[in-house]
Amino acid sequence: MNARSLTLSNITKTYDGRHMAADDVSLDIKAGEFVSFLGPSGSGKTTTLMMIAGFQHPTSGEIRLGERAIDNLPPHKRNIGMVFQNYALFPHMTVADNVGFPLRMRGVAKQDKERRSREALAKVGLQGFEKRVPSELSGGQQQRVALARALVFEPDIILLDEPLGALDKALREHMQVELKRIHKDLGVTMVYVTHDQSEAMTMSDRIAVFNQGRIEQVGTPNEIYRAPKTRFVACFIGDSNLIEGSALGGGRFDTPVGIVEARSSQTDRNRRADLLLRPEMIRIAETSQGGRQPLKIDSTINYGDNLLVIGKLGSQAIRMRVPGADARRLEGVSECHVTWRAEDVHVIA
Amino acid sequence: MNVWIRSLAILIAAFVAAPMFIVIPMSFSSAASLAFPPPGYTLQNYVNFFSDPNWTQPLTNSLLIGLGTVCMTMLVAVPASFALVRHVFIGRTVFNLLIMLPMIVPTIVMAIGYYIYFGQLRLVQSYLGVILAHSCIALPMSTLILTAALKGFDRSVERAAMNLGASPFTTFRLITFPILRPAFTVAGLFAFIASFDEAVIGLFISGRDKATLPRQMFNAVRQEADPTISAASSFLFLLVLAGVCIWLAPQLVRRRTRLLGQTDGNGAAQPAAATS
Amino acid sequence: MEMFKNASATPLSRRAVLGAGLFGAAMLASPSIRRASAEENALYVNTWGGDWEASVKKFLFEPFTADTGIEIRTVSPISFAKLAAQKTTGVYEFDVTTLGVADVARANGAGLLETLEGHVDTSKLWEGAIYENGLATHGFATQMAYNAAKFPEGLKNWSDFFNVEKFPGNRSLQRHAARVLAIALLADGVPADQLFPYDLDRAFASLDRIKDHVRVWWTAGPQARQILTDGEVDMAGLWDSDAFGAKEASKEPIEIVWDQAVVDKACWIVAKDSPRAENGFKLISHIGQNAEGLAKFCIADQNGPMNPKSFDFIPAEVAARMPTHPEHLARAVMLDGAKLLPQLDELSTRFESWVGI
Amino acid sequence: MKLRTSPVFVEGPMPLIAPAVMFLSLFFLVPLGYVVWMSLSQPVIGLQNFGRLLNSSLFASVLYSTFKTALLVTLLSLLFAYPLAYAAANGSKRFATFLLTVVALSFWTSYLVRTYAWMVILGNQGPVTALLSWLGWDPAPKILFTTFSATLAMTHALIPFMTMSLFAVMKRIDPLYVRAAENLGAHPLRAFVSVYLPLSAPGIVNGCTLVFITCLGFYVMPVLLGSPRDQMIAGIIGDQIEQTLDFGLGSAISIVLLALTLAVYAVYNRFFGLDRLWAGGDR
Repeated sequence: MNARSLTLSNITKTYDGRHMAADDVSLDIKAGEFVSFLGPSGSGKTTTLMMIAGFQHPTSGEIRLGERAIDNLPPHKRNIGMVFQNYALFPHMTVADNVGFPLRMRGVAKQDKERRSREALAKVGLQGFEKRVPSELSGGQQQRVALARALVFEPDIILLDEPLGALDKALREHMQVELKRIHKDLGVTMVYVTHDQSEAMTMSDRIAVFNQGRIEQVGTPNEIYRAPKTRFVACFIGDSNLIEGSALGGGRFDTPVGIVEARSSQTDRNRRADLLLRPEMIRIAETSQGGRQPLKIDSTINYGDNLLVIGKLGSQAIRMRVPGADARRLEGVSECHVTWRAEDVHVIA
Repeated sequence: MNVWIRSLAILIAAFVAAPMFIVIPMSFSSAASLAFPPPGYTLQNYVNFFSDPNWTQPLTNSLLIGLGTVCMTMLVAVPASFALVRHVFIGRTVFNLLIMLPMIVPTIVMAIGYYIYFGQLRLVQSYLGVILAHSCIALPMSTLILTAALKGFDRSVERAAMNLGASPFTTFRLITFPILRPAFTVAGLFAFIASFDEAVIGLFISGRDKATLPRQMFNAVRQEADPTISAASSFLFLLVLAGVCIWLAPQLVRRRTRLLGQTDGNGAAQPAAATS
Repeated sequence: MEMFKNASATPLSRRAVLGAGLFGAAMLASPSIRRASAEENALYVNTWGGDWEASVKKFLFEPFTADTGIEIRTVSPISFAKLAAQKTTGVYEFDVTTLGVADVARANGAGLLETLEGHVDTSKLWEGAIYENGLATHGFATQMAYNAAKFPEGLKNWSDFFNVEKFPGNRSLQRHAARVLAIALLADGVPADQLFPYDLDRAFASLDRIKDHVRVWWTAGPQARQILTDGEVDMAGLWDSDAFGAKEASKEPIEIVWDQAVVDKACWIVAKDSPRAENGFKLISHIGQNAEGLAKFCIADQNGPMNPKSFDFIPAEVAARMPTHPEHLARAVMLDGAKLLPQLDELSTRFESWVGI
Repeated sequence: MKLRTSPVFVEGPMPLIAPAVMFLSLFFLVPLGYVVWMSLSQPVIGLQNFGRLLNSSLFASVLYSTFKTALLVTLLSLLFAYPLAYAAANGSKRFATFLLTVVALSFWTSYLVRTYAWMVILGNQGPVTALLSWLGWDPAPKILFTTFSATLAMTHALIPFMTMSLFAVMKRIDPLYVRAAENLGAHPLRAFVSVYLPLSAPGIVNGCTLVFITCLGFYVMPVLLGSPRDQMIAGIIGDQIEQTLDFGLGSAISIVLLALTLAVYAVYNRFFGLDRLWAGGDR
């Protein structure tokens, strides 16, 4: 399949001239890459996707698919595959007709069309369902038909708009694996819109985090998780402790929990900064570390494989995740000493 | 439910339905008068209804005018309902009111307006004149039906079609129209019946050669005492009776199958879902 | 079709529309629909419908079609308003109609009629055949008929008809100002020779007495005949042919009163500017010369022919039934169009607003 | 102008609105305007036609009897339709289907067929008169061509309207409310009056408005079945065209009828909002 790159340059979109649905969005997606647009609802991720597909027009900016600017192309000439949130299967057509539809639009000969439709259905594991009507299929099956339909005409790029939102948890995880496999097998460029951070984390090569029409950060799941650039990204992805502090230089910060050492060392003196400390990076310590007070435990929630401890370190609220193996050590305990490594403390500029 | 309410409802239903059945025996009456029960029986009224040009011509006219009204109404109502449901624009409320207005203005008022206006346009006694007037009358209801259906229409299906390479026109032809066809059909049927049943405007502007069936029936009742009206009435009534029965039959069949399905076990109905 | 399972399809709607379409197509193809032949070879005539139309078709129109090849189609009922409206709208429902003497005078005054002079050869017609651009072919009477079972003592004249205390019951009269006002004045005791022009105030005062008892203002002869036959009304002022018809058809005994019958003449006219006026003139000439046809029509419909030659075809005992029979005529009142002419517009308007609002 | 092709169909609603606006302007607003113009200009420009109406005691009586009849028909059809709709909304599915089929049968049958049927039934040679004489009513009263026959036929014709308006609302009333009221100690009748009736009120208002307005402008049935003494307003409008050719007066009466109708709608709109009136979806 012919994968292509996608370039968004300074895309803005406004309906009323004041409120920005998309605000200066720029992004380079490499050919064959799997990129997720992650953000809360109303953050502009779907609007951006709709502009790529051609259902909405940027107020300004440029979209290029490969070498070609596509801003002036109507949706049906963009050759972009799309999987819709509710699948958008044609209720009055059979599965075969649904999958064959894009080929029909491209004037593919009947036999060729049928063969390719069959192959596409085989790729998603739906051999033998050709004669069915969408209403006779389960949600997961409809999802696969939608996927086969988006794949069958070998589009330059595939857009997926929260495609797994309507599925139950087990099926969703199964489909995540499926999608990843198909992406790997075909090597096609995929843009995946979701508001589920774990889905974005597990599937993406890179994640673009959207907030209020802007891209807050683009990066690999690891980068996004470990080194968020803004408070928003830090809070939206994963569980987090944000500790305010002022820089003392040399990577040291004065915070409500005492002097904290962090990974970064470039910070100027006295500048205020937010320190991110992921709950699972905090460990139980035998003794007081760095002159810190013990953590006062307010409550615990047992997740089985881990224990979430909610408490206070001085005046700072702290969440800590304790692996199952260590959880027993906290039974009947109202406070404990905690520790973490300096390289696990990330400074948000 | 309370047996009294049940009986009362049956009684009222009888009052609603029974009077119309009297036209059937009357249609076989050999007498020209309104005597009931008829003094004798004959098929003459039906022979007249299907052979006398004074009746066949209005029947044909009404069918043609009805079909013309369907076309004209849909040409206007379909775009209008898409605009109402899918667009936000200045004056939308006024536009909506304008479309509903023909339902508000009494028909007799419109009849006098058309009589004068179409007289000047030389559209009195023409198919076009009656079709235009009937389309105005039919427009509000047809638009209401279409907008209701459009509101429930999932637009992502259209987007999917365009995304898959269908031009806007092809999308309408292959996707939007087929999915909305039931609503289009019902809206068209309402337009047809609105025209086919309309008496007042037809009375004033349809005229000699383009007389509608309701006009002929009106005149038969008022002026000519033509017993053929009994056959015309029976014909129209039986048409409705058949229509209502055809509409009812699938419901009965469906209920029957549902009962059978329950005895067979629940799984049998949806084999597809089980394999996922 | 089964693909629509999830759409909210109503099976009726699709089938009904399809059915209607097919039916329409079938009707179009049906040979039973007679299309009028080329316009120049057709003529549209305004008639009273019912038996009147059947007779006029058989005895006056069919011979005309046989002689000229011009096909006649009929439109009913006769309406003065339609005649007037035609000229305004320019759309002609009919080319020829018949009017009573009052209406023909009024229409001629308003320029609604084509001039017959120069189009119809009057030399072949009888003396006084043409009246106000109309060919007066036959006389007909508006007379009283009543249900004798209800009123065994019997009604003798319009005064009795208007006497609601002595003869309670439902009445019907024609919605026609000139004839009804004559009746109202006669009922109020105005002698026949002093009837014209009408004393309108007196006439309406007289009418006021029976207004609440007139259940139907009839607008077509057959309608009047039916309501009397069916017993919807107990007495009516209606045309002699319909009175006779009701007497024949009714289960109740219907009595006909010839005294004070109001006799009017039917005049054939051609509507002004009608597109088929030439054919209309031909029809009028033809009727004027078809003495035998007129005789047969008059026999069938109980009218009195104006063409003297027609009496050659009418047996004496039949002529005795006719409203123009001297014995009847002596007891009747002839409408005088000439004397009424100045009043006609006023009396029509006043009568209509009296009936309606 | 942007050169970009649109997402769905056409850019902007103008091409979609235009046909309806043009069509309705030419073939609805203009003829309506003609009526207004005729009322003010025939035979001479001025308000004299309205003056004539104002001074006519007969017109006042026509208005009065039109209102009286419309009101009566509205109340009667409510009286008939309410139990029908109630039974359809609360009965078993089969019973409801039966009742609604009957209503649909009447609803779809042409007014003229129903008019003719009533002429036969109420006529002097008809079954009702026969029954009355058999019961010893002599002489049996004349029913046809009276205000009674027109009122009865109109009521019969409009029951389906009323039933559908009521049914649409009643179907949405949760039976739990009444059960709850009874559970809380209300007598069934009491529960009906204090719970069900108020909940069904929107249906009553909708149905009554629709029926009342339809009745105000009813032409066919009053003209064919009614009494000439007790004409309704639509009938006298027709007379002005068919009998007197007085277009000015006919138009003026039309304007009065239109104004009355609009007034009823305006009152409805003020309190309930017009959008809800046709939500039931009938003709």
